[in-house]
Amino acid sequence: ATELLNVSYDPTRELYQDFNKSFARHWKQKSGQDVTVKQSHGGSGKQARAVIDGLDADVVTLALAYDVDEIHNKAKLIPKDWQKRLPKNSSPYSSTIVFLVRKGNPKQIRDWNDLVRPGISVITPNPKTSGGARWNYLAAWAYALKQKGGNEASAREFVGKLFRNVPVLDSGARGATTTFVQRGQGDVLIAWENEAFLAVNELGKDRFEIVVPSLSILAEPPVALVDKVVDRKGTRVVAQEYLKYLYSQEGQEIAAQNYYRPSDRKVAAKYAKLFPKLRLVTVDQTFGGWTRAQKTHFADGGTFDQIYRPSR
Amino acid sequence: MNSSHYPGVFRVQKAGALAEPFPVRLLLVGGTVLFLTLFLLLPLGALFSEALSKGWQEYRAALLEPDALSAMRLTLVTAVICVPFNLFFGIVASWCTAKFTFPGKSLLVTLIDLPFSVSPVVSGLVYVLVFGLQGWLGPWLQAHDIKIIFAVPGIVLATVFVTFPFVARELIPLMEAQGREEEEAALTLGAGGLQTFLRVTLPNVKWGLLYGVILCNARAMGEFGAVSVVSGHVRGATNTVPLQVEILYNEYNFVAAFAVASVLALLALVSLALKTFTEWKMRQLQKAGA
Amino acid sequence: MARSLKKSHAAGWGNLPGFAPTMGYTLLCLLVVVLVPLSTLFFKAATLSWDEFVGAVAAPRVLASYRVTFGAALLAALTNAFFGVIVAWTLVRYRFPGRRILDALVDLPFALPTAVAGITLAGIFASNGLLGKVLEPLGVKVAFTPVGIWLAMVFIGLPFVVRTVQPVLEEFDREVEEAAACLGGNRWQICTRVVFPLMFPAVLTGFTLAFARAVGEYGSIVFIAGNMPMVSEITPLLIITKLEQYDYAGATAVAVVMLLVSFMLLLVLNLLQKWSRRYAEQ
Amino acid sequence: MSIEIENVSKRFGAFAALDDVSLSVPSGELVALLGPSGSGKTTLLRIIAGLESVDEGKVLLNGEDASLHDPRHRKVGFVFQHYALFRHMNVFDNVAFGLSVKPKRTRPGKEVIRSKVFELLKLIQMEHLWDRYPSQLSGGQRQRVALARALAVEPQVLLLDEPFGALDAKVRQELRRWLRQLHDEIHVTSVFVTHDQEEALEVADRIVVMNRGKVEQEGTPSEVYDHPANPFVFDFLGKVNLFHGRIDNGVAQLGGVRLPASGSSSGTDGPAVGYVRSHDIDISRHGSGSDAIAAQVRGVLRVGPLVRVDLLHAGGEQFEVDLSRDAADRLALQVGEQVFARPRNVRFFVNDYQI
Amino acid sequence: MSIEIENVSKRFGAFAALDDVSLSVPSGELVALLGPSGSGKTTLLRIIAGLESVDEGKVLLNGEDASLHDPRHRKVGFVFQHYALFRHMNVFDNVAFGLSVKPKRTRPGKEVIRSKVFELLKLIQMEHLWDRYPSQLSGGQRQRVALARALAVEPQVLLLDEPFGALDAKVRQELRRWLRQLHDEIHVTSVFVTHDQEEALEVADRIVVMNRGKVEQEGTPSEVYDHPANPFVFDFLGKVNLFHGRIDNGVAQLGGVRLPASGSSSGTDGPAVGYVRSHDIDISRHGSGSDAIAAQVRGVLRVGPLVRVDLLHAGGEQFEVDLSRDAADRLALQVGEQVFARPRNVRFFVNDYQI
Ligand SMILES: Nc1ncnc2c1ncn2[C@@H]1O[C@H](COP(=O)(O)OP(=O)(O)OP(=O)(O)O)[C@@H](O)[C@H]1O
Ligand SMILES: Nc1ncnc2c1ncn2[C@@H]1O[C@H](COP(=O)(O)OP(=O)(O)OP(=O)(O)O)[C@@H](O)[C@H]1O
Ligand SMILES: [Mg+2]
Ligand SMILES: [Mg+2]
Ligand SMILES: O=S(=O)([O-])[O-]
Repeated sequence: ATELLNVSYDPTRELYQDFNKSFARHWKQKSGQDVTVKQSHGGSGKQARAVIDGLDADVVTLALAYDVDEIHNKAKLIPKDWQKRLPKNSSPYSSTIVFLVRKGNPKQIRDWNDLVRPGISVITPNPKTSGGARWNYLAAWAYALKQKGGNEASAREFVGKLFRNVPVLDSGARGATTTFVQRGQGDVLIAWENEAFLAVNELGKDRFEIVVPSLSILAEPPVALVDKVVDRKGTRVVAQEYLKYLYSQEGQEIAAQNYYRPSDRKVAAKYAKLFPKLRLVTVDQTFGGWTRAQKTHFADGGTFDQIYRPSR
Repeated sequence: MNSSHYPGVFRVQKAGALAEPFPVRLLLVGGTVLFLTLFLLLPLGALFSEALSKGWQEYRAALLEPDALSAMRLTLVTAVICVPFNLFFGIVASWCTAKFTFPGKSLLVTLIDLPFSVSPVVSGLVYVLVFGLQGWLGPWLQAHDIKIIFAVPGIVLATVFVTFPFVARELIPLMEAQGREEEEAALTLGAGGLQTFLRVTLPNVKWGLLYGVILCNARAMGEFGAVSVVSGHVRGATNTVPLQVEILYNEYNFVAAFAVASVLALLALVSLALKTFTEWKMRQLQKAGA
Repeated sequence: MARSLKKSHAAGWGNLPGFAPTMGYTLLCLLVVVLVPLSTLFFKAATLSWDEFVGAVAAPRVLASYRVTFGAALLAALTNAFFGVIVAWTLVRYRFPGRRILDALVDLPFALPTAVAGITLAGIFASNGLLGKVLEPLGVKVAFTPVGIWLAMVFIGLPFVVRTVQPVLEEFDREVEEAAACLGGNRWQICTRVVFPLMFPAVLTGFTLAFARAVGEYGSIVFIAGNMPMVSEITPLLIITKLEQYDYAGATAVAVVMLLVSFMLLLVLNLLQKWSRRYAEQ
Repeated sequence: MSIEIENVSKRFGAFAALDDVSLSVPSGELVALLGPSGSGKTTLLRIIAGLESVDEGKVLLNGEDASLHDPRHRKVGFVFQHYALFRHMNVFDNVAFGLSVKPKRTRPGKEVIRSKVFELLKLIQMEHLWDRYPSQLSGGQRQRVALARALAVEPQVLLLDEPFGALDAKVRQELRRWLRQLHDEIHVTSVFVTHDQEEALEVADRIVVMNRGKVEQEGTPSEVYDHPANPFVFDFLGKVNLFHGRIDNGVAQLGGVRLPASGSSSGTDGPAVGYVRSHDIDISRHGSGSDAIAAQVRGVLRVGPLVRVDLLHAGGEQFEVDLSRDAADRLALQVGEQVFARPRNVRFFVNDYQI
Repeated sequence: MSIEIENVSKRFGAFAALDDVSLSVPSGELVALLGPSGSGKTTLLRIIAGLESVDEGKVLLNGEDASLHDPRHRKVGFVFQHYALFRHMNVFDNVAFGLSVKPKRTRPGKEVIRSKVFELLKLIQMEHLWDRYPSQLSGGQRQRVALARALAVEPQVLLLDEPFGALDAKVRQELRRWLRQLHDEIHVTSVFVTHDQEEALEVADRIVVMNRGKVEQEGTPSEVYDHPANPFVFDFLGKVNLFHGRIDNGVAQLGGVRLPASGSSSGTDGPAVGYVRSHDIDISRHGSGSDAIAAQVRGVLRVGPLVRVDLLHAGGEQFEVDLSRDAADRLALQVGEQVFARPRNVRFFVNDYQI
């Protein structure tokens, strides 16, 4: 039987568990072959690095395009134009960033500006290691920019203030959720929308609720075929089909059921009730693409590091 | 002044005139018990209570889950390769360092100790640097379709590195303390090198050896940092038990996480019991002698 | 006299067989398992220019992490030295119910996977945990603060001091204490002027080991540290962070610095050790 | 200070290390505790020092019950068998220890301590070695430091546990004499333990012979040597020959020789054993079978000042005679020749344990 | 098997443990290596056994260069000072070890080993203790097991390093005699190390006196005792008194006494020291100042078979005389009285080191 390895980031565990089963069935029907898909999860950056260092991923399904770009840059396992090869910029599903608060919203958190109030304790992972956290960071930045009179300087101050309210920086999205949910740290968790849904459903509807801010960012986790690997392993066909299947009706439904916003119109309409409507900005529009965003904000010495530079 | 003036509890080990005053003893014993309870018993208790918080059934199910089983298998394989290797190395190294003198001896011992002071993260990293696709041997290995990193060999290597000094550390001082006279006696009686080692040296250090093996094994099974760097985290394939614990934990599957962790803790406890037993046995033997 | 004689004969080349092959094998293993892999660190770090290197290892955040890591490790090793001596003393000198169990448990941190330890400790000391619940209202915050780092380091380092001091105490010649008592020393004087000085080299060894282990520790700490830059971020985590930003050279540079610093510290402590045993020299 | 031991018993578990021991050491005497290994000598010494408690009985120091004081206040100097020097202190600090731990009120000043220590180092002839560590000293030197350390606090009793046990024969002889001289100078009540009878005979004012936790005999060296109370003491204090025979009406029949059983108390007739020291036998070439034992020379060995003659008497028993070199030279014995041995000072013991 | 040591030197670092030592041990002899601690005795023994290599010189066993064989093929039995018994084996297994590690071809069968071991255990009188572990034995018993273990492989040379060093005086004397008898029975070439001159004198056929890595003298016991080659040997082999004086024209002037300097070789005139053993001095109450040394009795001490008299001669020098009990009883010396001491056998050494 064929074996695929899907190297993914942390919050997609449940999604791909369901999806892989469905795909195996699909592939059996289509080609009569058995396929098993192995999963590897971890922080998005860590996973990309593993692929760069030789982890034999047939496909990568990561948190940001930047990480896939790095696979091209560092190891040339993927062509430069990888994002053009699949529809929707290679993002079969999207998500956004929302807040998770404790039941009854005791701190009355409604929007981003509530997070910078003194005394509010915010949980978010470390943007340097977590893909999700970078979305969080950029969403907050975009919010500040879009405020009246908002500019780079005010955004920087806003985000700085926000991060001064953060008492714990976990290295991944999952760690942050655990810290908030399990350890009882913080008043609000900034999280992937799907993470927030999952936390509420898995860990108690009676304990948490989701707060949707007025503005957030459109998070488009990309997927890509790792050409060098599939060619070596001779799995190109099935791997391509795997990715393609993500865009199919079934694939989109599974994504929606796991609280990812489907890109397919019809499926999206079907699950419209599930996903709240809010104003979404994109990385490309607001930040000039991932590469630039990465460089200005998250590289060593970038704005994020400056936030933590000792004032003394 | 005489310890027998006090109740049987808090007796001084050897009756004699030199005991601390009773309150001091009480304070020390109390401090020890409190400290160890806080740092050792409490975590242990928390671990097991979490593991069993949803009942026995869940606990069993968590352990029999295929990914958990595969993790246990991988951990066992790792230990089974790593412990004998380090055992053999430890024996060989302690023979040449403890029974002979030569210039640079302390440097050699320091180098053997070195992995001990290296951060596990760094020990994982060095193997990435050697065997990774971007590293020294990576391209060549890939060209020959040899998988080391993100596969079992890499995990074993990192574990070997991390547990490298354990047996040797335990044996060297022991063998040094025992001197060479018995070996020399065996030699003058006509025994060859291997015979001398097997029949004279080894029986004399067997308990220390066992202790070293137990510690080496525990660390090999429990190593997290180094293995995490070289594992690749492929479910059911390259996850060891500690990594599996982390994964389960990250899946909000706390009961399962602690259940799997409790296997390691149980293993540790069994090792410790074994060790205590051997020590007791040894003392018994000595007592029979004295 | 007997003892010193035995020692002097343990020294010397002598004619026991098997030196060359065992030495050869030892060196080979050392080379393959330890030296070659570690050397890659230096080669990789050498790809940086000096300025880049300094930039990588002396950035404020990195410097802060050294402070946190080495500071907490120092504190933890000191804590372990203090309590380790008390624990070893109690376990060796006194008999009380449960002593054997406690004695056996001392090795637990050696045996328990560090990640498990970290998760468990974080669970206990988080504000909703068993002890956190008690401590938090008292204003003591452990989990997700540098105190948590210290705590995890104390946990993993605990056996070192106990296990190095214990045998020394067990073999401690009671006659020396008795001699001091006959000379009129009281218990306190005997302990401070006779027993502790003689225990000191072993304590130092235990301290050194606990320190070295704590400095490198990663698995148990990340779960409880809070990982705040400048405050509770440890150096091994920074290495991982750099790695995940595909900054191999930067990561190895920091690793090299760490390696060198802990090596230097070990060296200094070893010298100190030698000095503390100066009286045993012939 | 005098020492009085009254009916002291000490058990370790079921084992009686001391069994109803009584003993008195007058002030200023040098007493040897002599006995085989395990006879309880160390235990007794430790009890006097207060390092071990008694199960029964009492220890009086200067007439006062010692159990009222713990070791630090007994004014007892203890010299341990293996010295128990403080390894981490140099010679000076070792000797000064006792003075420097005195309570503030009574502690002498730095200068006083210094001069006092050097006075003691002079006494043990080691002033020049004051800054050496114990590991840098020879066994004999360590021993002397241990002594000086004990003397520094001016103990009223000095206890020494096999002070020369671990030393070379030659060094031992020197230190032994040195100890005697020292005692003659400072006259502190001293008890020392040994299992070497020569050491006890040479050094002590009185000897206490112990065996299996009991005192077998106590007396001056010549009392215990010349008038041993029982076969154990006889045997333990020097080389001895045994002759098996019978006593009838106060006359002993030993290997064909008839001797008055003067040593034996009453007329306990029956089988008896005659004990004779090897130097209490004369050898001559002439004699009659009735007052001398006919024997054959099996070997002649010169051992320093003495000549040892191995003899085999007709009954098949072997015995040894020590002659002075003079006497031996005069006789010029040849191996194999027939001689007559005449025991002097035979002591008879019936049933191996009664006079 | 004979042993030939030819100009052997051995250094440890810069320190010469053996310095050009030559020695020959004829087959079947029992030789004692006697010397103070650190004189190189153990080193020499270990070199013979092949446990230590030589820096210079040669060891010949039965005329063959021994360096051709490593220790296991030298047929040398070694008895270590601290026994070096195998702690984890019982007495039987210890003794059987040498037989059981023989190569398959020459290894005797189980039964043969058994009977052989028990034969040896009988020899050392320990058959009943065959299943004890070393830690359950007394020092003397361990020593004997070590001996039996070495004998089991039928060595052609037996080397014993201070075989009785760690034992009680009494036990030591017994084992010493036992060793001599054993040697007389089995006659294997043996070398044993000791620092106790009495032991050497009593047991050995020949004595080799060592000092600082050199052989000072070699000879039969009476040769080295009665004709010591130099002051060191004189002093090391027994108690000795020193008299400082001068030699002029072959006549020595010692404390007012004039003696023919017979011992001194040539007429080396000048200051000289006369060495006299303490039993080589006669005491009488009458004499003239010219043939006897006038002295005062300072002490009389009975030590077992001897009586030690401390004398102070007019020049202020103290000296000791050992008398036999007989002689002492006849004299009945009182402390403080004036007597005359007449040395016999004075040896003169000029400059402390030349005859
Ligand atoms: N602390 C103890 N616990 C148990 N038994 C002991 C203890 N101390 C001494 N004994 C036993 O008491 C007996 C007498 O011991 P002690 O040390 O007094 O003998 P000793 O005459 O000094 O012997 P040695 O000449 O060997 O030193 C021995 O059998 C010894 O085993
Ligand atoms: N392996 C060694 N390394 C360095 N020096 C040594 C070694 N072995 C012996 N020596 C030194 O060589 C000298 C002679 O030692 P050796 O053991 O032969 O003396 P010994 O005559 O047996 O003394 P003892 O009577 O104390 O046993 C000593 O000064 C000793 O310190
Ligand atoms: Mg004793
Ligand atoms: Mg020696
Ligand atoms: O899995 S994350 O990269 O979003 O932390």
